[in-house]
Amino acid sequence: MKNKITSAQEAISMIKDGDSIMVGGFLTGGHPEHLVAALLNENSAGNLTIISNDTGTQELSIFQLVKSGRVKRIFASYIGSNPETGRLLMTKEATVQLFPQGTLAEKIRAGGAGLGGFLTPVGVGTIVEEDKRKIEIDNKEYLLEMPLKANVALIKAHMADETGNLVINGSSRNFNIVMATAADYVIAEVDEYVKAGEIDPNHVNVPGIFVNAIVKVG
Amino acid sequence: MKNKITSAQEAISMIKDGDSIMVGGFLTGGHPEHLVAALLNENSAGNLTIISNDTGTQELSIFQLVKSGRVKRIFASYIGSNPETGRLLMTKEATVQLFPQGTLAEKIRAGGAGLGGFLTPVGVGTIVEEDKRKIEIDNKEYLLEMPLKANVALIKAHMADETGNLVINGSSRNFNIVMATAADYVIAEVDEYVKAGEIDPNHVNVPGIFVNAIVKVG
Amino acid sequence: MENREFIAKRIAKELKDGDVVNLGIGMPTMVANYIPKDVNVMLQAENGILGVGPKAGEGEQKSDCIDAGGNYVTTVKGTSFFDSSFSFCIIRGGHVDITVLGALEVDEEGNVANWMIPGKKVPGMGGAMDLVVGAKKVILAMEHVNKNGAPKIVKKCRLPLTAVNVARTIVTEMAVIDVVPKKGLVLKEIAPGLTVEDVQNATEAKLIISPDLKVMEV
Amino acid sequence: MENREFIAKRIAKELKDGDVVNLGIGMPTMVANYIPKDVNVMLQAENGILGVGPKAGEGEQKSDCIDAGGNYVTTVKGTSFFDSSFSFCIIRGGHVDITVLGALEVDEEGNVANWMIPGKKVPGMGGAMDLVVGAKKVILAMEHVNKNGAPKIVKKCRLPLTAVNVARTIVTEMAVIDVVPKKGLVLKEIAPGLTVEDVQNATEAKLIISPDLKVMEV
Repeated sequence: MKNKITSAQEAISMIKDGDSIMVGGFLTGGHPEHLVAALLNENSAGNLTIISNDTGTQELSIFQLVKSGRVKRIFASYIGSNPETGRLLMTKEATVQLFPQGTLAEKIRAGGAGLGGFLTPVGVGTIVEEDKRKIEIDNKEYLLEMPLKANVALIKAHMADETGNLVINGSSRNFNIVMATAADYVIAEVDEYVKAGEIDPNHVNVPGIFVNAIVKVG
Repeated sequence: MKNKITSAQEAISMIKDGDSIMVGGFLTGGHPEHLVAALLNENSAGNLTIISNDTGTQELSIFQLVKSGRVKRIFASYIGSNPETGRLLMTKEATVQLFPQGTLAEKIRAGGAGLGGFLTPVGVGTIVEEDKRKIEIDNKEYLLEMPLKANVALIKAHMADETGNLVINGSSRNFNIVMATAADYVIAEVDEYVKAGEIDPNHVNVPGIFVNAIVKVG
Repeated sequence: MENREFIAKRIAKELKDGDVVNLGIGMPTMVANYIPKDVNVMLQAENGILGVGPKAGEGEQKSDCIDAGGNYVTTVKGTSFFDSSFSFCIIRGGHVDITVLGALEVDEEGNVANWMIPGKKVPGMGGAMDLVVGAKKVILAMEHVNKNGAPKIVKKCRLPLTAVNVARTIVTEMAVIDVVPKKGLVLKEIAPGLTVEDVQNATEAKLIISPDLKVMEV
Repeated sequence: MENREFIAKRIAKELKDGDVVNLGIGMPTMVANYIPKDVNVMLQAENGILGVGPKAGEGEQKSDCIDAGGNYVTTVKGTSFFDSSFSFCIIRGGHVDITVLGALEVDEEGNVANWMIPGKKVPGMGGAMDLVVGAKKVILAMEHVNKNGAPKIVKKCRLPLTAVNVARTIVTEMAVIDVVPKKGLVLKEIAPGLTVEDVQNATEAKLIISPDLKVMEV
């Protein structure tokens, strides 16, 4: 069995110019701060796409990353807590595309689940429907939303075992689980690291097959 | 707080002629045998639609139910373990519609999740695509599959608390979780019943808001 | 009594025992403070909690237990946690009974605008679009006129919409107004000391006076 | 050595350390018995297990731990459980490296028929359609000819298809054949004691002989 544990610097080193990166978390909750800090400070890749519910808050490294000019495209839902993302949207220095939160979560799930898209009633009759295909079923309109995948996902969990199985507690699950399924390379920041078999199979939130690298912090 | 605990007979009494009923389980695993037995023996509703991965095995009450003539329509994926379902398909005494297993699970999830449908590559070029809309995206064909809902879901869990929160262990989760989200009235058969607060909020598989009635067995 | 407090108190009376309720950030969150002791509701936070309790005090704050506004919260007996994808199955799937949200504008058809003002910094829609489309009942908590004294209850929304034809009840410091599909805005209650004319003068849309017109009580 | 054992043994050599593998019911399940000790694979059961262990003996059988064939199984260190919806995210989403399935027919284009014979009792497709579409590599475990001696490797499938253009490797008691898209069937290995002519005579489709043709070793 391949040892997945590594340093943040080493794990992050595989991010290259032009990569798309999913960042888990909801505001500060379940946000992989150490991994984003490593991306900010130990990696110089540019032209990045960031996929994140909210692009974090001003106190987090992701604020500096968005500000650095290395991010050219952002997919998010709520950006009120990161004024830098709002600034990029206004100035068009980066492409910032906003989605209803449930649509964003579902797009990422669809990417990981091999679906070609899904129909949602959310966004019909609003600017969210711009450039999207509308499909009518039984006289009700739906938007066809496409799956979303990424090169890398940076996620946060409470605990990992040697096989990469993750446990994520409470409200920190948020986008971390779906993102783990939708990226080619998944790096998990964890507080605890245990031997294989120490996590009850009923309590695994992300099966280890989805996790490529584990970074223990704290 | 409304007391959800009741008897199988009482819970099942709300099933009426023409109802659609989801039955959780995968073969014998996670199958709500006591609830189906009550439906078979304590309720005479006919013209039923049964939605089940496999319509169980010959040892289960669902075999007798399918045989009783009360079931007019079946949605399933694998029916090799219930020869009576196979017989109904051959004789056309009932409408038996088969779906790829992942498609069936996803249709039920979509029903519970308020989606208008989803695109799957599974079934393209096979008889599964008959009468279905095909949508091409980036030169790849997908089938548009519709959501599936039901009047009642009969599901099996290991444990319930007073609020209806359910814990389902191991391979018994299968269709029980998605079905709990996709029916108007959900009846859960459980082995253990505990006070509110005794289940770790991290270990709840079905939030109590989805569960209308709890039947403790054994 | 301050307007916001008055509005929140009045809305609290709309909640029924057993309701699943999602409260938006700001004034809607205040509703939780006024729910009668004998009314048990399950508060949902779209970042993944069902059963949100009061704000966490010093020493009980946990990074794995924040609400959708990023505040540390406690849990109740019967709480469950889940990820964003499941959270929006709950929301979009119609499993939330009531959502309370603020609004910039609402019109005669129940169209709601609450997420962006062209030319101003855009915070993003977050979960608002999913909530207003998915919840069984949408209650708007809003001041009757804007900072400049202009009506926010209008004939036709001018701001970018959050959703079409979704608002059911509007509660302001002046009135309670129901949105009746294909009929219009029905004035149900007016605040103590106000006349129907006062309310109509502060409202751009034409109000239909309910035959049961009452005085608002909180 | 019996044909089925020979085929299962040969297929076991295709599995690499770290692979996620789903084995169909019947002959494919036998592959698990021959995986080399130094090759660690994670066996997936589509009813909701990742990390299926050997069959459960007397006294260790648990109703919450059955495989997709309904057999009581054990788990390994690092096992995780999940529901059907997530299980098929794994399968359809391309997270299974190899699936091994039986087939009634396979043709030059990699089309597979393995789930129904018109006029005979239909067991249903179960998870087979999702598996052959979703898995990164599809290996067919099949006897070279049917009970009547007729070839099962044909120019064009005549039976209802399971999926179009999905088979990548065919292992029979006579040969190992790769399906190369836009090229055809490439004979890579033949069983000891057989000639290329023997294999071609038992095959309806035209075989392209690999320049590296080898003798099958198990």
